[in-house]
Amino acid sequence: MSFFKELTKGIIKENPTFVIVLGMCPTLATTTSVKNAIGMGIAATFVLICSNIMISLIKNITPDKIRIPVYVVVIAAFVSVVDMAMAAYLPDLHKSLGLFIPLIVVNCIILGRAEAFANKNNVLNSMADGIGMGLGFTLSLSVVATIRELLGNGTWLDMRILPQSYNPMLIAILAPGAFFTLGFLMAAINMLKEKR
Amino acid sequence: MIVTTILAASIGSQVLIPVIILGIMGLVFGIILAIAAKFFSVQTDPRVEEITAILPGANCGGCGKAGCSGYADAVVHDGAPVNLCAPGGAEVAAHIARIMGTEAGSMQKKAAVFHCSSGGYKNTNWKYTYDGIESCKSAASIAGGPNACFWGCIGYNDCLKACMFGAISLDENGMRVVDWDKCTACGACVKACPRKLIELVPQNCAVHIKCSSLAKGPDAKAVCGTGNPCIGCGICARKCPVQAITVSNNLARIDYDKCINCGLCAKACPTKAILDLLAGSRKKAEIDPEACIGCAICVKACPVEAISGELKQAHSIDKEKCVGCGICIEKCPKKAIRMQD
Amino acid sequence: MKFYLKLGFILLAFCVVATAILAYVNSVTKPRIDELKRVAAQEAMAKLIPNAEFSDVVIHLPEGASTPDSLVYYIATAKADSTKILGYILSAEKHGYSSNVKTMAAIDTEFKLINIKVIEQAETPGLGANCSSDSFAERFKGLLPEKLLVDKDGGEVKAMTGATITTRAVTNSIRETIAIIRKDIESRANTLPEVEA
Amino acid sequence: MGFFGQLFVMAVSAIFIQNFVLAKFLGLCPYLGVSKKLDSAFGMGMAVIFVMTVASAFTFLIDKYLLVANGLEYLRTLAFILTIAALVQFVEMVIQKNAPALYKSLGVYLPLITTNCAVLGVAILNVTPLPDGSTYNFLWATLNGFLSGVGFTFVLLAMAGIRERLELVDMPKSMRGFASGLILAGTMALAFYGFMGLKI
Amino acid sequence: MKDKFIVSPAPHLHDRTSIPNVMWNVVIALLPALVFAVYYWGWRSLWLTLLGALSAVLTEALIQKLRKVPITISDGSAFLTGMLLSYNISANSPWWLPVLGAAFAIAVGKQVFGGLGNNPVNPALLGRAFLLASWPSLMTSGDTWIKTLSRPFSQASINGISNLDLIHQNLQTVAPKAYDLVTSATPLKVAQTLRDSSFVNTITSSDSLNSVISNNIFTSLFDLGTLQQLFWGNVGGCIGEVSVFALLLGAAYLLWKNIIEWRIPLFYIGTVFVLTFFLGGIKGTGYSLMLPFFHIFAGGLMLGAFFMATDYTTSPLTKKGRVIYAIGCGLMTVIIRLWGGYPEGVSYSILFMNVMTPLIDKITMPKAFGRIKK
Amino acid sequence: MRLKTFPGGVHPHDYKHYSASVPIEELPLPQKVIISLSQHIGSPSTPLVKVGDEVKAGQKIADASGFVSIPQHASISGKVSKIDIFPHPSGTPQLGIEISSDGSDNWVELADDPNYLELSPQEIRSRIAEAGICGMGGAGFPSVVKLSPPEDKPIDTVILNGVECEPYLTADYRLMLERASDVIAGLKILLKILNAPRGIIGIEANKPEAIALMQKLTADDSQISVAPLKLQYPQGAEKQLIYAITRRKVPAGGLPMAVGAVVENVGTAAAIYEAVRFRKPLVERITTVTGSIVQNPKNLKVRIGTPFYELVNFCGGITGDIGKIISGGPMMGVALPSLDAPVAKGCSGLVLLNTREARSIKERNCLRCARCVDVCPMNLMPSLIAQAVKGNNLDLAVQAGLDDCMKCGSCAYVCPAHIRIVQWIDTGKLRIAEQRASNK
Ligand SMILES: Cc1cc2nc3c(=O)[nH]c(=O)nc-3n(C[C@H](O)[C@@H](O)[C@H](O)COP(=O)(O)O)c2cc1C
Ligand SMILES: Cc1cc2nc3c(=O)[nH]c(=O)nc-3n(C[C@H](O)[C@H](O)[C@H](O)COP(=O)(O)O)c2cc1C
Ligand SMILES: Cc1cc2nc3c(=O)[nH]c(=O)nc-3n(C[C@H](O)[C@H](O)[C@H](O)COP(=O)(O)O)c2cc1C
Ligand SMILES: Cc1cc2nc3c(=O)[nH]c(=O)nc-3n(C[C@H](O)[C@H](O)[C@H](O)CO)c2cc1C
Ligand code: SF4
Ligand code: SF4
Ligand code: SF4
Ligand code: SF4
Ligand code: FES
Repeated sequence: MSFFKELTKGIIKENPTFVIVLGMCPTLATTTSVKNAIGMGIAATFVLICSNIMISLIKNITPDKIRIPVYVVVIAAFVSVVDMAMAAYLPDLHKSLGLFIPLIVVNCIILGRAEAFANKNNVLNSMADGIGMGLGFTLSLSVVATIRELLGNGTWLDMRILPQSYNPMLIAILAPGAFFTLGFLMAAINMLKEKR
Repeated sequence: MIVTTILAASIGSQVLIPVIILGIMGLVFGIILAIAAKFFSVQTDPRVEEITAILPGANCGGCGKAGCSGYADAVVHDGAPVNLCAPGGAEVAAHIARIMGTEAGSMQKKAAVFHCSSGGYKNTNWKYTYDGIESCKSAASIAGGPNACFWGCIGYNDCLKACMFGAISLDENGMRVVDWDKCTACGACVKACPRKLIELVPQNCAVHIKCSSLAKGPDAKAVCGTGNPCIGCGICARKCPVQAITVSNNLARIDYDKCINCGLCAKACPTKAILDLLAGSRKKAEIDPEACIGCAICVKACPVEAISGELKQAHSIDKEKCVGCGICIEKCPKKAIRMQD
Repeated sequence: MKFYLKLGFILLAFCVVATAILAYVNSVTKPRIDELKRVAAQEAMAKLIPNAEFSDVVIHLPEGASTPDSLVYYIATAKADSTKILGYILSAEKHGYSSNVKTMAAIDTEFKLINIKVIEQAETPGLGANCSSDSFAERFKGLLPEKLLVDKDGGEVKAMTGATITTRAVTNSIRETIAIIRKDIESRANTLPEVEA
Repeated sequence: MGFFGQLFVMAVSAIFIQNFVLAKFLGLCPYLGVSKKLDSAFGMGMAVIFVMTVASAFTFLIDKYLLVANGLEYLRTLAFILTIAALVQFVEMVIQKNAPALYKSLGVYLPLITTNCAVLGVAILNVTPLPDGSTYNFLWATLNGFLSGVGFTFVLLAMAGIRERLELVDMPKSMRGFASGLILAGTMALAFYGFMGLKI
Repeated sequence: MKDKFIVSPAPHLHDRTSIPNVMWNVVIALLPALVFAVYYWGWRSLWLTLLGALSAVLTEALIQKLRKVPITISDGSAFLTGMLLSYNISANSPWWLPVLGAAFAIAVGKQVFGGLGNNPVNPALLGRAFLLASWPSLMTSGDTWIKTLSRPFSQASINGISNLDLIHQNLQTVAPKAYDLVTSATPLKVAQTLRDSSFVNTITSSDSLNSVISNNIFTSLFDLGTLQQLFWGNVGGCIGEVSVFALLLGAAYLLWKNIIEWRIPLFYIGTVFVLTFFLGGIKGTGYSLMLPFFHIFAGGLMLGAFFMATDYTTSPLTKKGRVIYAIGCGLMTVIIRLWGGYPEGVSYSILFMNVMTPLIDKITMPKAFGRIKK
Repeated sequence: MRLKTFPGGVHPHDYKHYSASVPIEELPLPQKVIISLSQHIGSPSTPLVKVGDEVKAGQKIADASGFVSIPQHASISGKVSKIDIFPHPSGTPQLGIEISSDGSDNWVELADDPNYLELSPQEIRSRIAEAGICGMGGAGFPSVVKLSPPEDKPIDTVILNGVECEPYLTADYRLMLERASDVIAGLKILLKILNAPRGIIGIEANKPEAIALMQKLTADDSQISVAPLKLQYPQGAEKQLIYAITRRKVPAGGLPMAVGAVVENVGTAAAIYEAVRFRKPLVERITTVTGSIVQNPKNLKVRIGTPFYELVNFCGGITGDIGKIISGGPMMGVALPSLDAPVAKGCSGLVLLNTREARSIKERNCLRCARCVDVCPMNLMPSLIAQAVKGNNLDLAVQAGLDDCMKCGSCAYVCPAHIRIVQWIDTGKLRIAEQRASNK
């Protein structure tokens, strides 16, 4: 049942953030709050699914020499759609994600997936891959964001979790905190892997 | 279809101009890339990439080249042999051969064995208290090495550290052993061991001398510690039905080309210096009397004279004598012999 | 030749389709986005001075003195009575600690601050970034431009703990902008916006 | 402030204060991925500087004369990335043919650059209004691309230097690879905090 | 005769230095400053220092235990890190600040990379940067710094009141909320406030401040009285910045013991001195020797130059490299102090140069004796 | 005057007080001697005798086996009792010839040739070669090879190495005091065969009597002078000594003759004098037996091949537990597993350390304190070499100077982390040699 396998592998086994280590920029830049992280995750997932489907459809008619430009155009189109739609219907989120929406284009995951997967697989599997990878991406973004928002702001999804008296550790929502959080998460994953 | 609908729906500058602009950009870039592809095309040998792709990518250096891609390059451009990649084994060799259009050549799967059983550090007698860096190579280079046996394992695990496939571990005596399933015969351990205790042998060889000491018997015994030293008594050589063992300089050595894995030497060795991997699991040959035509080929072939029988009559095998080497099976023209537990 | 054109046209085709789709999406979303922007600006102003209508005034600044050569402020007139000037809304900006801090401020006809709203900043979260909060705006309410200095500089704006620089940027930018438009407003001497040339 | 004064300010800003990697979170994948060896970091850095400069110039022109002129700002993402992808591929082919030695050292990094946020990032930032409302002209946009590339290369090299050193020591197993790379990135980001709020 | 002798590689002789010896000596060298800090700011300085050191030591022990490697807390390096971290916070800080900072310094700054000798940047400074980024208001705001005027040295022995105090008091009359007698800004903070406020002056038409804050007073901050006060102590600042005198005492001990080398402190302080002289002049305060002296005495420069920039692990290996490194530290310090948004530049400068250290080592790799320079 | 020296280096406590003032004593004839066939750099000598042969003292019993090799001579008279692998002062057992003494000390015929300075250089060289002389300063390089530079490399300076910078050792010092004229005579022979205009005797400032004596004896010789040197280990190392005295830098990988210099140990010079004048082969040397646990530390004149335990016994045995036995000085000498090894031509001393002095301290992580970098006289980066070898990055190790290290041990001496830098370097040298061999 390869469809199902393609669907689930992105979540843990080939998690784009922790295992493949691509798409670092949005992972770190948009995880200051869980809300942003989920927004980013969904946007990226949408693009991933659409572009994976599209690319596996057109893979046979694109000559090798212009393969990358063509894929890039396809992906950029979907990204722009997301960008505009978000600006029109979710303006606040759009504002806080800022530059990183257009950057989904280059976001290595998507190109990585297009090159590595959709280019070689059929539509159904590509779609499954897109969904899986997107979910995996969203999930890891949320995990990182949860830690950062909790430590750096005392809240989760804007709900106050830690008591008011907690003096938030601001570094968690600053740039260095993003690196540290992800670094330690990765170390934890390595440790778990070693244990097995 | 969609295009036409959209176009039809709103033909106006709102759609037309952007479409034209981007269209032209696409056209221009497409043509430029196409021209560039023609004009700047470089003949690279695609085979290098193909070979790199099928190599295991461990970059272990076993082939003697700078990493896997280095080897791929060497195969294509310098005509390096296709069967140098030990980790990849015969499969990869065959694959490369197919790409290169040559024959894979024989690639007997090999693995590492240790010719020492002492266990090294703490399990042998030491001449002195060694106070230096814990590496066999370093320790061996001062004062002849710390262990009393000049030939034996020092035990700082240089071999174990060198093995990137995790094939080496310690047995209950503290001696290093190789997991043949994991061993890829890359030879890194062989290079690492300053005592030259490790040898790559074909994986179908089951009997090994577990000692490298050139000392005279009593001396070897005195220094060995928990191991089983070879004392050079020569009993094994005399027991060997195929003369695969020679003893020189107080040490027995097995010629793996001759050895038939019968294990007789191991049974005979007074110091248990010979390891028999098949001990206890060895099968015996049995002749199917129906199929046997009594050609006596097997009688001649059997190294231990376990087969007897009249010409043209079904032969029989003396189970006591049979060592399960399987030579008769190979030789029997009628495939009348089988192995039985 | 055919090879070149073929590649060119394939890429062209993709571009055309993609662009067409985008053009379509844009035509759908653009009005909404613009509308959102307008409403947001209106709302921001309405929050600062409720029940008012706004009309803009452009002041041209002397060349070379500063980078933007013009400045816009809004005159707020009462909804009920369009001849009654309720105050003015100005926007000011200055570099704070790590970003440009853009503030919208409402002043009454005496140039006293009615309220302010920081609308754009990327200061340190938890520090300078707190300038977007209402409690920060409180510190400005009712101040006269003369008092518009951070307490450490001798004024009456209480600096946020650990974020004097941000506070100073907001305070100073507002004071400076008021100083500029003050002349314009005074010259206009309570005439109504319609008269504006 | 004369030309050189402005240039200096821009350089300091791009390299230290608003560093692409450490302050703007752009180009992190190569920063983490190609920083294990100084040599390859250097190659990557040079390739990025080159592409960022050229891409800045091209995209600026395209934006100004094709997009903005026709009110098509919404096509930026599409047009820019198309330009960058085509450009990178073109450059790669040219170098491969005409400078095989250069290709050997830089070539492998070029394809990676298409997927580097920093390039598209700088192209987009070049055409977004600056805090004071003004925008770059062609010269400054190109210089900005170049200097941002230099800033990227600078931290990439520093990172590679540290990681080469750490190659030799025994780090805890679980920290090897990306985990320590990320911790290092955080450390460097903290070290660069001193430049924040710098007014020049 | 025993039958088993030791066989080891040459050399068989070793000089008396060892890691614990080096580290505890640095701890000793830091003690004078602690004495001064306790004298001026009370026992809390001591408690905070001990808390930091203790937290560092415990963190190190815990991590080493978890990693199943030998526990090496007795070598003093963790203690030293914790102590230096505490020296970098105010004596008025909450107790958990040094605890968290030291734990972070050891865990993230050191053990993550495998412990002693492997850390790429100075752990104590990383800990400080962590605290600064996490709780900036606790680490920078005016009320954190205490200063007790009731002690000798500060006034009696220096004949009257210094301009620094005068400025404090003047500022109090115009802005009573910002400054009071018990807590006071650090000298560098005052300088920064003055710097930024004087920009204000040129713009404001309402000149209520001009009488107080003028260039005149700006320069008069850097007078002999201020310098004396900085030298002996009792100015607002971190625990370890208390007195230049106390730090120099420790530094002399380290130099005498051959534990630190003169290059880094000399070139670091020298660079700051020279640059502040010239750049300070450019910035309109006129060329005066007072300004550079103010800058080398104020803030953490002495602490940084003698005790933190000299940290073996994070400074270059070669002599030439150390000179480059020290000059770099000086340059960065001056830039941050004169143009930065943050009054003190020492810790960030050292951190930044730590990051550069591998590159410096790379370019200053020596040519072997008898090898021709290429 | 500021004394001359070289950059880098360390100042270990010198411990010379144990034996510095003890005059040279002759060790009684040993029961047996073991003449090792590898007492020098180069190929081992080939034996000329077989078990059972009777030999006289001074008789040649093994011949040079090539250009870089030397003959060996019996140092006592007696019977060849064994040719086998024996313990060796280098630690690694080597092939040697055992001679059991007949107690008579029967010598081969020696000559006396007072006009030896008039001999042709060729003749002198062959006498040196015949006498089996190799460097006695430790390296054991066949002297005749050193003394036959090619035509295009004129030698203008001959330096006698009287530095003895190793702590504990006083053999060269006593030799210079007690046989000063032999040393100077040897130097004159060297000047003659190399046709060199000047000879300089380098002596460190901690041996003022030796300096004074040598200065007195050479005062009226225009060719020969004495260079007092600042105390600094490893001043005795050839390249450092040449630099200290002449400010010339021997190129990396090059030989002293590249800068027109030849360095010989003072003991070698004295041996050369005896060989040329009396045709006496090298069968005895001065060796210091010292250490805190030696009953009476002494400077002994011993026959080559005498087992070390004889020396120790003659010095009254030991007064405590031996921790370490060092053949040579404590900085570069080799620790031995037993006292069975014999004295070789290069053995300048035997140092016994007690268990406290020999206790081991665990190796820790490198602190990067740079002490090792600061003291390395070869201007290398020892810590980096050690780390690179450990991390298996031989290229980096070579960049950091692996090939140029002379293993003086200064770096390991100062390292507060007690890293066995020299052993790491040794290991690195082994590995790189293997790698280079397999790449060929
Ligand atoms: C990580 C960090 C972030 C900072 N963020 C801000 C900020 O957002 N706004 C600001 O005014 N100052 C900021 N600062 C500056 C410091 O808080 C301090 O140097 C400044 O002088 C404020 O001191 P105060 O207590 O007088 O306000 C920051 C400092 C650091 C170290
Ligand atoms: C292969 C080889 C050839 C040598 N040739 C000469 C030579 O021609 N002249 C010379 O003065 N020394 C020669 N030497 C000796 C060295 O310069 C040096 O004296 C020797 O390696 C020991 O020096 P050390 O005790 O300082 O380590 C040679 C050494 C070797 C290994
Ligand atoms: C670190 C080091 C220290 C040395 N110290 C001495 C010394 O103190 N005295 C000495 O004669 N040779 C010493 N040598 C050996 C000299 O380098 C050189 O080999 C010797 O002086 C040459 O003379 P020879 O061939 O007569 O022995 C030392 C070598 C090294 C590498
Ligand atoms: C002269 C000297 C200065 C030191 N300075 C520091 C320091 O500033 N910060 C610190 O955490 N450790 C310092 N240490 C201790 C030690 O080197 C530090 O913990 C290592 O960096 C950890 O690997 C110093 C040690 C010495 C000998
Ligand atoms: S055991 Fe030896 S030969 Fe086998 S894989 Fe390991 S290193 Fe290679
Ligand atoms: S490398 Fe050789 S000596 Fe060392 S542990 Fe392995 S087998 Fe023993
Ligand atoms: S590296 Fe070699 S030459 Fe340098 S001090 Fe160490 S042992 Fe001596
Ligand atoms: S002396 Fe030791 S601790 Fe110091 S740098 Fe050298 S190897 Fe490292
Ligand atoms: S996501 Fe930015 S470079 Fe990969």
